[in-house]
Order: sequence, then structure tokens, then C-alpha cells
Amino acid sequence: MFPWLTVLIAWPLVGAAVVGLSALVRRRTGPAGGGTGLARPLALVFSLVEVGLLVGAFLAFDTGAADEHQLGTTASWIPQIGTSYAVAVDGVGLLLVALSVVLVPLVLLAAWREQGHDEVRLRRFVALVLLLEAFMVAVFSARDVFLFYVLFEAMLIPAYFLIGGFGQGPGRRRAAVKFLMFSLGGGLIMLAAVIALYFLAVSNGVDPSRAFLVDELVAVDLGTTAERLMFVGFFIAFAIKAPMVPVHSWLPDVAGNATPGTSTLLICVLDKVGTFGMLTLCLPLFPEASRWAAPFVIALAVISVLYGAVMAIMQTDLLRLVGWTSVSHFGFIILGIFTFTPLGTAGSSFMMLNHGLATGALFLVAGFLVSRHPERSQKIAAYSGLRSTTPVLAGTFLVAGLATLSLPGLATFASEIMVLIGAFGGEPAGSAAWTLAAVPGVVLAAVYVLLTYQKIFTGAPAAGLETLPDLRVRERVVAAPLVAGLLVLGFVPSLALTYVNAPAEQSVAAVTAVDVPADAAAQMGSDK
Amino acid sequence: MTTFVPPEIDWLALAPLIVVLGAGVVGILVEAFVPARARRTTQIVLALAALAGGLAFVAVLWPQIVAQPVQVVGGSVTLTPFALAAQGIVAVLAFLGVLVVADRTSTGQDAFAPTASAVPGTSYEDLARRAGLVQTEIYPLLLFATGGMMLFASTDDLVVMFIALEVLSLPLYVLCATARRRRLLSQEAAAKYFLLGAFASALFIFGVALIYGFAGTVRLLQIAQQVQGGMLPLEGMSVLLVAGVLLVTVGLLFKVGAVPFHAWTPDVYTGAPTPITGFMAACTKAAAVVALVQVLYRTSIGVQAVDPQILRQLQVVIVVVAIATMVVGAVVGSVQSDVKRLLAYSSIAHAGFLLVGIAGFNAQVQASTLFYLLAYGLSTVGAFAVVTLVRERRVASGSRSGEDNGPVADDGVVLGEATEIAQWAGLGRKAPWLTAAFGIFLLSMAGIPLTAGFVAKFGAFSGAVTGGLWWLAVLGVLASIVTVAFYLRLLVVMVFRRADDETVPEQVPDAEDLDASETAGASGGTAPAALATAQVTAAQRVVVTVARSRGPAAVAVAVCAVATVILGVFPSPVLDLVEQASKFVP
Amino acid sequence: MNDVIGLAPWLIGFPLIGAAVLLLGGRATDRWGHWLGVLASGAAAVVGFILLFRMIGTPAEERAVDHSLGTWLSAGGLDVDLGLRLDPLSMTFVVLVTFVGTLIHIYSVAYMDHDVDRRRFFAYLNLFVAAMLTLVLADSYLLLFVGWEGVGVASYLLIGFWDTGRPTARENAVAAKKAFVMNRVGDMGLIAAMAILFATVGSVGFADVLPAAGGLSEGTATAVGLCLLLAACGKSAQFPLQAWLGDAMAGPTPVSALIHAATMVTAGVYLMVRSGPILEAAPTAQLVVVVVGAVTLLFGAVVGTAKDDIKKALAASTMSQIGYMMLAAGLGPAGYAFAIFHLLTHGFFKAGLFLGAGAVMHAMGDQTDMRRFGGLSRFLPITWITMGLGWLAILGIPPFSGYWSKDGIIEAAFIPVDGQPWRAWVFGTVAVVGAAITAFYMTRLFFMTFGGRRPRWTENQHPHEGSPLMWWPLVFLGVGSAGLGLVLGIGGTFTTWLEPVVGHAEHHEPVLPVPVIIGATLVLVLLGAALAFRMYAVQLVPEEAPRGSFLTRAARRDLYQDAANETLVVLPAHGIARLVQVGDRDVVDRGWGVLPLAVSWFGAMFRKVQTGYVRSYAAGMAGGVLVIALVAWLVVRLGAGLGGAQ
Amino acid sequence: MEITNYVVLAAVLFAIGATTVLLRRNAIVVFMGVELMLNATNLAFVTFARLHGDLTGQVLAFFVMVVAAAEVVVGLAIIVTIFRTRRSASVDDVNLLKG
Repeated sequence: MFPWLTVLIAWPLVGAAVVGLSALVRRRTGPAGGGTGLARPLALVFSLVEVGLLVGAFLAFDTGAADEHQLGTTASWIPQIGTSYAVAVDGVGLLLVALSVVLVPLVLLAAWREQGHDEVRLRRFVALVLLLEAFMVAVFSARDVFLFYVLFEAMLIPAYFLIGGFGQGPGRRRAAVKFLMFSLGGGLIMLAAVIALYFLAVSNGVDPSRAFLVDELVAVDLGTTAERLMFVGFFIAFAIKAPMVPVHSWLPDVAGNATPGTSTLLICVLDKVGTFGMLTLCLPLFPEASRWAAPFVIALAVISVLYGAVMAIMQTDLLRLVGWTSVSHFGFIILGIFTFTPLGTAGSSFMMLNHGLATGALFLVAGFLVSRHPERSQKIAAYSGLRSTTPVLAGTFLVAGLATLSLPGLATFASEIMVLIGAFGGEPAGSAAWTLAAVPGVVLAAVYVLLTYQKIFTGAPAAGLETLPDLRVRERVVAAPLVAGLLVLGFVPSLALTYVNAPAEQSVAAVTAVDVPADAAAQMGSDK
Repeated sequence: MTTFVPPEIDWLALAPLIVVLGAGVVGILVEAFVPARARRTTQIVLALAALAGGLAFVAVLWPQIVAQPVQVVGGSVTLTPFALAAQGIVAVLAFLGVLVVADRTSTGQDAFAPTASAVPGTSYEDLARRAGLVQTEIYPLLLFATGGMMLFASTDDLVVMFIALEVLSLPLYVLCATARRRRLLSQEAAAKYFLLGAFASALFIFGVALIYGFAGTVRLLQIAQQVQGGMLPLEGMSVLLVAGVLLVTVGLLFKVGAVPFHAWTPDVYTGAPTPITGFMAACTKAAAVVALVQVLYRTSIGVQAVDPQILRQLQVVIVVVAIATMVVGAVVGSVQSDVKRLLAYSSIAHAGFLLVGIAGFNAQVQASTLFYLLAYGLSTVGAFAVVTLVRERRVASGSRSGEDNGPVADDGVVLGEATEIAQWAGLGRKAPWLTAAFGIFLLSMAGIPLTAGFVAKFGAFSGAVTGGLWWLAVLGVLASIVTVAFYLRLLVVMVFRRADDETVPEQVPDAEDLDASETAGASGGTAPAALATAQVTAAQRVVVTVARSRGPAAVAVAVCAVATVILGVFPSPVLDLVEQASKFVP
Repeated sequence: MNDVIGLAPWLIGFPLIGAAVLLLGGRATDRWGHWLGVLASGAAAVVGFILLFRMIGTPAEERAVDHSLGTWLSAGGLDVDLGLRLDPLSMTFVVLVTFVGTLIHIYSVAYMDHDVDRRRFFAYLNLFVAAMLTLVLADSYLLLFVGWEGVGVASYLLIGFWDTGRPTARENAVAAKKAFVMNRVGDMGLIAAMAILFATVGSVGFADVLPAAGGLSEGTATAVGLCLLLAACGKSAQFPLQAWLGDAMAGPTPVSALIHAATMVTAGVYLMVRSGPILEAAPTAQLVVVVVGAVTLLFGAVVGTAKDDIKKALAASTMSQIGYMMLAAGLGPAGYAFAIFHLLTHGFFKAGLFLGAGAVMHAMGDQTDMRRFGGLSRFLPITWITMGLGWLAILGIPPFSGYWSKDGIIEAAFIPVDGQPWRAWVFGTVAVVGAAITAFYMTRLFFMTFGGRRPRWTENQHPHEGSPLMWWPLVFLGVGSAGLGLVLGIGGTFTTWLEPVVGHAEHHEPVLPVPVIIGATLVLVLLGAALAFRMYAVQLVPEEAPRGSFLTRAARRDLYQDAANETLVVLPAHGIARLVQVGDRDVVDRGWGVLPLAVSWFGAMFRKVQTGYVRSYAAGMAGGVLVIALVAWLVVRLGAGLGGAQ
Repeated sequence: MEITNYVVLAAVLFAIGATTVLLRRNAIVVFMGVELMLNATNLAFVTFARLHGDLTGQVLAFFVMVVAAAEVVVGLAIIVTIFRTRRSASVDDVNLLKG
């Protein structure tokens, strides 16, 4: 059958290459710096075609078997190391691929004027975005641990340049380095686990040339201690990516210094690799260890929920605030994953998508707002009373905000309530208590969203901001699909749930199949 | 009536060595008979041809050796696939290194002093420079060194190894002293390298003596056979063996640049002419590591029979050294402010990672070691090649050149390399392609996926894990996080930071345009700092510029960069080769 | 019934479409937008009445109908339909919401005439109607929650409707936020309740949960009941979550009338009654409900006596009246019917009173201080009469509608619950006293506004009735206030109407004979009214409020509710937040920053070893040999393993 | 005489040479130390040759001597160059490179 995913991965790469080469064309048409050149339109076209391909992939995907990995390709890559190029997606993977593919053109469009008229910068920016897209699609469909790891790390490089090279904030370089160091640190720890995994797999009689395929590895019995160690290795990497308290420190800096577009790709898509990895690698590969660690993970997740929300309330910088809200939401996602209930897991999978839409919308709209300010200030205090001057902007912001506080009728509500209701009945010790502890998060969410809206859009217009232009057509085009998506999925969640239910059932079944040795609870305290 | 029985010598097996070393000899004759103006070209062609020829012979020999390793002249040269692969790698890296050496860049000057024997700053030196003398002896010297390395990697006889060690070292000592600029540093580097090298080789040969004393032979495989045969020459004297092996190992670790025998590395790498540094860093390490692996594993075969404890001691030694090496290399590297020095410490750290793999003491690590050496060598040669091109240029402060990150106009005097990390700011704007290449090398050294470095590091660490030392692998991982940090710092400076060319870099005396360096010579290390400030008067300022390569260096950089990426994405073919090569016991 | 059931979705559909069109249509719809809004609401009302009459036409046992539009949310065992439950209870609300809502729509056309954003206003109103109908028609807690939050947002948008371009803009915005956040506090309860129910019953649909309620352990039932009560307190401004209602008066008066008097704030009572079976399974929870109701009843009443702002006074009264309903809802089947009945009548007369207040403000140039009114009866006759009817109704003077419902509650309060007479006495007395205070403050309000010979207006006021669009709704509501109770109350028509839902309440005897209760109540009410009449109609009302007793001052400041919240909740919370913030910066972030620092520190240390002296290097090598040899020897001697070398 | 005596002597000589390298400042002398170490090695070789009764050891000794000679050539050249530049043969003066 047609290798949809391979095509989806290859196409943006081609795009990046073409955009890079468009430099040659520009030289003939005009001097550097003059005009805006071909880069942006080219990139936009490529990303839109990619969306078209995505539609094809959706049509080809058999929702009846959403828990099976489909549309894939498997080919030997480095037989000596035993890794193969194996890509395939189940429902969850497909949704996340869709998220990446859909967000990219919007980000490109949103950043249309961001890099000014510097042709070179522009070309590099869009090329990097396309490159990142390819990596993101690939990482969400990798079915080979080694391949996953490779992409997991390689992804960081374009992201790093996007933050450090094109950011707005003064601290962007520091932020970029911080981001890379945190991610690489986690990644390298994961590398040790990956190697060990391979070694154990082979010594357990898995064919060395296939010893990285997830499907092969799930069968392997690793032995309690080794399994737990490896789980920790993987989990640390994913927790940093997710990001989870206390390894979240890189996120607010990035959010505050990168361009909104970058933040969108980074926090709304790239970070999903963390939760996605927990769901599709940690659980199936280390079921016993997952259950052993679950109480601890749940606790951290709930702490993240409240911590992120409180920090968001205390922020004075709009974009940092949005960043913090993500910490809170990722907490919910992880809570849903590690309570091992079909409902909660499905909710988390769904939430990965919704958070992308909602937070993406919030980031981009916030970006539009900031771009209107004379000094491009990101300080919330710099704005006031804009509802009367820019009603549409205000409305869009409010909808995005309400989505962030997961208002019923918007997709985020469905997922969040699924997580909460599901997690409450979770099997790990203390699920119910911790879930109840997470519920105040919804109040805090209301506070940080409405407080921000109140400060920025209500009251008397601030001096110098009386005559800001309202959302332009381009910007409306960016916001519309996200808002529409949130509304549609809010009224008809089944559209997405048909993709996530079966995988959720499956992963929960996989985890709950094994049983935890009695000492698990005892070790919990000491080991962590 | 005794008849002369000519020894059976498999000349084909020796061909790579003969070609390279022979070319060296021919090079000497060239010096004697070829007219001066044609000399340089001849030497370059000769050297490249020799290395290419050597490589060709390696290729020719490959299938045969893989099928059946041979011992030539009774083991003086033991040509196993492993050794042959090492010869090939050394030849390749040397080839690239020579390309860099040969490049005179847009300034029309190569990196070597017109007459290294001249005292810096003397009229004699000026004379030599004006006469346009060039020291073409460096090419034969390079060939000898290369030949030495190839032999070093492919012998089983410890004394031959000792000789090879000297054959590769002595030319390097000389080459280190021949830098065109910053000659004080150059000479100092040579002196340090020589004294410490001699010390190390003394340790080595004494170890050989002890082993000889124990076994009555200096051929490791022979020892192994004897011991396995159950015939121990000296009962109860295994202390000789232990001490001997220890000292020999130390001698090799010195060449590898492992802590605590690393101290020479940063100084020598900094002082030596940059092209030589690249050559040295890549090739010497390759040869030394291969030799180390062979010695360790061959002794381990024998030693096990004598007393397993000794083997464990050996492993402990390697583990300890590996840890120390990684830590020191990574940690000290992170506080360096000079590019060459930073790369030096990074090479120390890499020695540590290599040792992590070796410490696993399981045979399959040979393959990954070879791959690691190739990957590391490529990025190192490339990186130093880039360093040779990034120069300081002294211009009148009136001149606008070098400002606003634009490419520098061709005015003012091109000085030596700008090796202060701070000076590399804004390089991304001045020379995007060069920066991109350098970035690839850094990422490869950092072991980022999709570069050769990652596959290499993966192999090394899995070697340790397979050997049961998973905790050592974890340590390695942590160390490489630190190294990533400092590669990243360099990357940030080059790509993100804007150049502020107004800053005058603190630099050491530069014989090229220095009349006062005589006093510098007289007063040793104290004056240079003062000189550095004196050098750039108020009327002048130093901007950083990128010298255009005349071709060779550019080719080398390009080849290294492309190879690094290809080896990162599609390493399978090469991995196949090194897998075949993982056999060092005939 | 089933032939028209297909119409039911349109109850929500019409206003929702209206809202959508008005919001997305933008300025283009400014000219006719408000009429579209009225139309949407009216259409819903028509549908509502069709369904109502058809339901009346069907036999009692067939009146409860579930109508599903298909699955909404289905995952991991949780299956929630887009399902509507039509039964007498929900129909009561449907009628109240659509009918009163439509009247208020019409009223608003005139009231908001001069507002540039009138279209937006109607969009929000329609949105509210849609959400409110979702709330009452939902057949599962989850769908109810959707409406629940929906009305919350609509209320947020409408309270903060004037959030720019006015001197009080920021205050309005803050009030709106306060309302939403305090509602969210309540919503936590609903979420928790759903979580518990799903964990125990495995569903959140009324059809599954309510029948199973009897089977729940008392502990579970109590937990659920209290969680639901928390939600109800948030939505219905019951103690201790009452603080937002007063500020919510920042919204335009029609909003106060529709949302913060007639419909939304009574949703809590609906929730309680709807969840009756669960509460009955949890006596403790029931008691708490009653207590909350009683406390709020008095709280609101006391606050009401001191307010000079006519809207705030009415808000306080609303709070107090809902307290009555809540109290009734806690009394079990005996109380449910009267709770809803009072809710219905209150919906009419309170809406009437608010709209009247609106008319007065409209006439007096948005003046809300009653000390600046007086003697308006001559200038605003219609308003005067209609508000008068509402006044009599809320006082509970027979035969006006308030009497029928409130008296029922008071009687029910006097019925001893499972043989505990003390409860009957306590709550009965509270209810009666509350009635007396109600009489006082409503009379005060009425005469401060309309009574008195000498007006206390500010300069150049020319009060006059508004357009017919404004006073026709008043008339309708006035009629309702007057007659509704009589129509539905005679012979307990309404009670029987609700029986299919709330179940039949077998008759218990109050601790006092019914006539005595009624008599006592009436006497006290008249006393209260008389006192107020003497103070505010006969005597002159000072234009500046006298300092008043401690109680008065406390009541003016809502019995220090905001101060209490500030000190008990906000300050500690803020303190914690500050703590977290500092912790994040100085502990977590700095903590990670330590790592690089440590590395470079060690780097500097080791760097010192690299002295540049050959001899020290050589020494290092020599020493290295020895050290390594030593280590190797030691390790082997101590037999320390390396982790299984080969 | 015991063989050990020879070995010990060799070791002692070697140690003296090493100490010289570590302690003396003058480059020439340092280098002499190295030479001494090499000669100690030679002694050991020859001794062991006798022990094992084959000539290999003695041949090796010659190899070592040759190498030593080669080292002298290069070594002295470097030391002399430095001396001419700096007017000093003290190894402690050449430390521009450090850190």
C-alpha cells in the first residue's frame, strides 16, 4: 500500500531544500535584502500541499483498527546496529502528525512579517520550520526506538536555531542554550537506557537486526530492576520534554524569548513528544515499572498542574504566562496517562491534540497583540482597554483563553473532564486523592485567563494604544482554523475520539496485564 | 656448506608501508635534486600520490587479509584486518591532513616558517622570508610520520612497535617547531612534546624489557601461545609481566592523550602549526588507539592463562583512566577560551569515550573503535582546517572593513589565526558555508544524531554496556553532556553573536611582523603580553577575516563535512567494513 | 408527546443560531440584530409552550420523556448522549426561561436603545438562553455541566458588558471575573461529583444515576451530595459563595433581571431538586443543604435592609429568596415542589421588580441610589403599579403569587424531619423571621422609591415612563406576580404537576397547626411592613445615609463578606503564590543553574594543574603510573567488582 | 650473583633517570635523564638475554641505542633552537602555554 507517512516526512524535506535553493533564484531577480523573495510563498505552498497529503493519509487510515499501526513503512536502516526505518501510526500518532502538519502553515502565515525584509533570515527561518515539520512528523510515527531517539535529538537542532536565531526576547540565546542543554541532557540519559534496552533484547534472543522495533521489544521480559532503571532513563527525558515540574525551567524562558510561531511549534507540538513517548514507549515497554512509578508520577503531575497555574497567575510577561499554562496542562495529560484508565488515557491523547490547538491559538493571538505594540512590549501591564479598539482581536483572544480554561463546548473541555473523571477511578495508589487535588487547577485556570483578559482588554485604553489596527485578514485566516477546530471538536468530540479510544484501551490493557511485585510500594519511597 | 636461504617476505602485505615510507625517502632526494621552484609542487604531488597509493594497496589487500591474516617476517608486521583497516584510516586522514597543509590560502603563505632554524625576528629570518624560502621538508616528514603510524598499528612485536613509535614521533616533534607565526609557542610546544614523548617512550621500552624478561620474547601472540601452552618461562615472576604490561600501556596511553598522561596535548595542539595539529590529532590518535587495543587484547589472551586477576587489574586501570580522561577533558574544556585549546581538550574527552568502549574488553568493540576513530578523525581534520582559515587582519582604524559583520575588504595585513573564541563572533555572517561545516564538525563531536559522531559514540557506549559496565556508559553519557555544553558555546558565538571587531585580542608574539620579538626571546614568557598590547597601536585595530582557501583546504573541509553527514545517516557500508575488520588475532 | 418531541432541540437551537449569527455577522447585523435576538428567544418560547401544552395533555406517568440526538462523548466506558430530558420539572424551567426571557429581550430593545453594542448584548442574551435551556434539558450531569458553564460565561460576558469606555469599566470587568471565578469554585464540586459517580455508578446520566442513588453507600451519597451542594452554592450565590451576586449588578439591568434574579441563579435549586434521590440517600447532606439555605436566607435579608442601591437591595433579596428555595430543597420530597414553585413565582415577581427598577433608573438617568428617588408614583404610574404587585407578591400577601409558594415552604420547614422536632422549630422560625425581614426591606425599597411627598432627586430630573416596549413586559410580569400563584397554587395543581419527577410526599403534620403558622407569618410580615412604612414613608428619608447602628453598617458592607474572603482566601493564596514564585526562581531555576557553575568551577581547579611546566607534567605522568598501579592493586585486593567484566 | 641484582640495578638506574627528568631544570640534563632510562633498559635487555640464553635481548639493546641516537639528533636540535631564541635552556622558562 502507499507509504503515506514516508511521503509526509519526505515532502517537507524537499520543501526545505527547495527553499534553500531559492536563494539562487533571488540573486537573479534582485539584490539581497531587496524585496521579500520566493522563500515564504514557496514554504507556504509546500506546507499546504503537505496538508493535502495529510487528508489523503486520513482517508487511507482504517479507523476500525485505530489501535493498529498503519500507513507505515519498514526498511532496514543500519543492520549492524539493528535499527530499521520503521514508521507507522496508530490513532494517537495520526492525530499528533495532523497537529504538526496543520500548525505549520498557520505558523508560517503568522510569521509572515516577523522577520522583516531580511531575505537571508527569512529563507533560513522558513527552511528551518519545514525541516522541523519533517522531524516532527517522523518522530510521531517512529516505531523503532533507535529511530525515535535519533529524531528526538535531531529535532532539537532546528528548534535551537529557531529560538536562538530568530527569537524576539533579549535572552533568546540563553533560552536556546538552556533549552538544548535540558533536552540533550535528558536525551543522553535516555541514550544509555536505549543501549541497555538493545543489549537486553539481544541477550533475550531477539533477532539483533530487529532489536529496536517496538513491536519486538514489548515482548521482551527485561527483569524488574533493569526495567525500572530503563524506565527512569526514558521518563526523565520525556519529563524534561513534557515539561514537568521540577525540570520545566527551560520552558518559560523559551516561551518568553522565542517568536510566538516558534513557541507554538515547540510547546504545542514538539513537547508532545514527551507525553507521546510516555504513552507509546514507557507504558508498553516497561509496564511493570510504569505501574511501580505511577504513584510518584501522578503526584508530580498534579504538582505541575497547580504549580504551572500559580506561576501563570504571577507572570507579568504575556508569552511567559502562556508558557506556564502549558506546564499546567501537561500535568493533566500525564495524570491521565499514568492512572491507567481507558477514559483517562483517551482523554490525555485527545488533550494532546486540543492543547495544541488552544495554546497554539493563544500564542499566535498573543503574538499578533504584541506585534501591534509600538515597542512590541510583552508586558501585560503595557496594555489596557483594547476591547473597544480591537474587538475581533479581543474576541479571538477570549475564545482562545476560554479554550485554555477548557470551557464546555470547546474541545479542551471534553478532554480535561475525561482526564479528571477517568483519573479519579485510577488503579495506582492515591489516584483519587491526587485527582481531587488537581481539580482546583480549573479555578486557577479561570483566574489566569480572565485576569489577563481583564488587564489587557478592559478599562480605559492605555496611552498610545487608542488606535491599534484590528486583526488583519491574514491574521484572521490564521486564527480561524484553530478556533473552528476547537468548536467542532468541542461539539463533536467523537471525531477525534474514534482515533484515540482503541489505542487507549490497548495501552491500558498492556499495562494492567502485568502485576507489580509486592515490594513496589515499599521501594517507591526509597528509590525515587 | 651452508646455503643462503632468503627469508619469505610477503611484499604485497608490506606494500602500503613501503609505498608511504619509500615516498618519504624519495622526498628527501627531491629536496636534493629538484630545483627550488618546482620542489613544493613535486613534494605535494608525491605525498598525495604516496598516500593514495598506500590506500589503494590497502584496498587491494583487503579481501585477502580479511580471508586470511598474515604475519610478515615472522610477526614483525602482523597484518590483521584490524591493522589493515587502521592503516587505511590513517592513510585517509593523512591524505586530508596533507591537503590542509598544502593550502597557502589567499595570503600566499603556508603555515610554516621559511626557515624553522632561524631565530625569530632576526634579520636572517626576514631575509629568508623575502627570499620566499619554503620549507618543503615538511612533506617527507609527514610521510615518515604517517608510515610510522601505519606500522605502529600493524605490528605484534613490541620492539618494532617501539621503533614505529619513534618513527612517527620524531617527525612530529620537528613539525611542531616549524610554525610560521607565534614561533615561540611553536618551539615551546616542540620542546614539551619532545621531552615528555621521550620520557613516555622510555617508560614504554622499559616495560618491553620487563615483558621480555618474563617471556623471553617480545611478540605478544607468541607469549600468549606459550602461556596457553602452559609453559611459563619464569614461574612466579608474573610481577614482571604486570609491571611490563602496565608500563607499555602507559606509553601508549601517552600517545592516546589519556589522563594523567594528557598534559602535553593542549599545549602541543595549541603551539603546533594548525594543519599539523589537525594531522596529529586525527592520525596519531587513530594509530595509538589501535595499537593500544591490540596490545591490551593480545596480552589479555595470555594474561588470562597466567592469572585472571591480572586481567582484572588491567581492566581496572583502563576504567580508571577512562573516567579520569572523560572528566578532565570535558570539565577543563568547558573553561577554555581558545579554539585550538578547546579542540585539544575535546580530543582528550574523546580519548576517554574511546577508552570507555575499550574497557568493556569484548572483541566486538574493535569495529566501533575503528568507526569512532574515522568519525572523530574526519571532524577533527576538518575543524582544524577551518581554524587555519579564520585569521586576524590588522587594518588602519579608519578603514571600515570588518564592521557590520560584512566580509572584510582586502586591505591591511593578514596576521595569524584568530583563535580566541570571542573573535569568532559573527562568523556565521562572514562565511556561512565555513560556519556550517564547522557546525557539522562540532555536532559530530558532540554526538548529535544524524552525524557520524553519534553512531560512533553509540558504538563505544554499547561496547561498555555489552562488557557489563553499564554504569561506565552512564558516566560517559554525563561527561558528553558537559562536552556538548562547550561545543554549544562555540556554536552560539559563531552563529548568534554579532562580531565586535573593535576588541583587540590578547595575543602572543608573532614573529611574522615583529621586530621586538628578540627581546621577547630574551625575556621568555613575560614580555609577550606586553608585546601583544604594544603590537596594535592606536592607529590600528585588528579585525577578524576569513582567508580564502586556494582549494586544497576547502576540498578537505568539504570532504570531511560531507563524509561526516553521510556516515551519520547511512553508516551501514562503512560499518560492514569495520565489522569485517574486527579480527586482530591471525 | 412523542410527535412533537422533535421540536425540543429547537428550544436550544433557535437562540444558539441567533447568537451565532449576531456574533459572526458583526457590524453588518447592527441594524436588525436586536430583533433577530427577540425572534430567536420568542421562537423558543413558542416551542416551549407547544411542548408544555402537549405535555399537560399527556397522562402524568408518560410525561417524562428522554430524547437523544445521538452520542456526544463516548470513551472508556463513559457514554454521554446529546440527550434531552423533558419532564414537568424541566418544562417548568423551559417556560420560565423562554417566556420571561423573551419579555426581557423585548424590554432590552428599548432599554439598550442608545448603546452602540446593542447587537452584542442580544447575542449574549441569546447565548444565555441557549445555555440555560441546555442546563435544564440535559439528561446527564455532564451535559448539564455544559449548560452550567455556558450560563456562567454568558453571565460573565453580560456583567462585564460595559467593560470599556466608562468610568466604572474596570470595576465592571472585575465584577464579571469575580462572578466567573466564584462560580468555578462551585464547579469543582460538580466535577468531583461526576468523578465519584462515574467511579461508583459508572455513568453520569440521570437515567442511570438517580435510580441507583438508593444503592449508594451513605458515605458516597453524602460526598456526592455535598459536592453538588458546593456547585449549587456557587451558581445560586448561597453562603459561603454568595459574594459575587451583589457585584454582578454591574451588568445592565435586564441582565440582572433575567440572569441574576429569574433564571440562572436558581439553577442551583434545580440541581438540588434534580438530584433529590441522591440527597435523600444522604441525610447529613440534606441537613447541610437546609442549613446553607437558612443561613443565606437570613444573610440576604439582613443585607437587604441596609442597601440604598436599589439593584443591590434587590440582589440581596434574590439571595434571600433562593435561600428559601434551598431550604425547601433540603427538606426532601415535601419541599421540592414548593422550592420549584417559589422559584417559578419568584422568577416572575423578581424579574418584574428588577425591570421596574430598570425603568426607574432609565427615568432617573441611571441613578440607582434610592435616597435620590421618592415620590415617583405620580410620574411612573405603570412602573409603580407593576412593582407594587411584585412587592405584594414577595411579601407573601394572599392571594398574590408569593404567598402560595413561600407559605408552602414555611409550612414544610415546620414539619419535623425523621422525628427531630428541634429541626422543625429552628428552621421554621428562621423561615418566618426571614419573611418578616423581607417584608421590611421590600417595603422600605418600595416606599423609598415611590412613596414620600418630597422627591429627593438630583437637579433637572424629568422622570417619565419609557417606551411601550419597556412597560408591556412590566405589565405581563405584574400580572404573573399577581395571579400565577393563585392559578397554580389552588388545590396544589403545581405540586401534582411535579409529582412524576420529585415523587409523592406523604403528608406529615407540622409541629404547629397550619393556621397558626399562616397567621403568625402574616402578622409578622405586616409588622415588618408597617415598621418600614413608618420609617420610610411617613418620616422623611435623609438624602445622606445616617451612620446607623453597627448592624446597619455591617449590613451595608454585606456583613463584611468581601473582607472575610480577602483575609481568609485571597491573602493566604497570594502568599502561597508568592512563595511558589520565589521558590521557582531561587530554588528550582537557580538550582539547575548551579550545575554549569559547578562544572566551570572544577574546570578552573583542574586548569590550575596545567601549569605549563614540563617537569610538573612529567611528574604527573610518573605519579599517574604509581597511582593507577596502586588503584588496580587495591581494587583487586579488596575484590571490588566492576559489574561483571565479560 | 643473583639475576635479581641485575634487574634491581637496572630498575635503580631507570629510577635515577626518571628522577633526573623530574627534578632538573636544564633541558639538556633532563634529556640526559631520558638517555639514562634508556640505558637502564638496555641493561635489563641484556640481562634477560643471558637469562633466556638467546641473543634477541642483545639485539634489542642495539635497536634501543639507535633510537636513542635518533632522539638525540632531534632533541638537541629543538633544545638548541629554543636556547638561541630565549638565551636559556631552562625547561621552566618555556611556559607560555598553560591552562
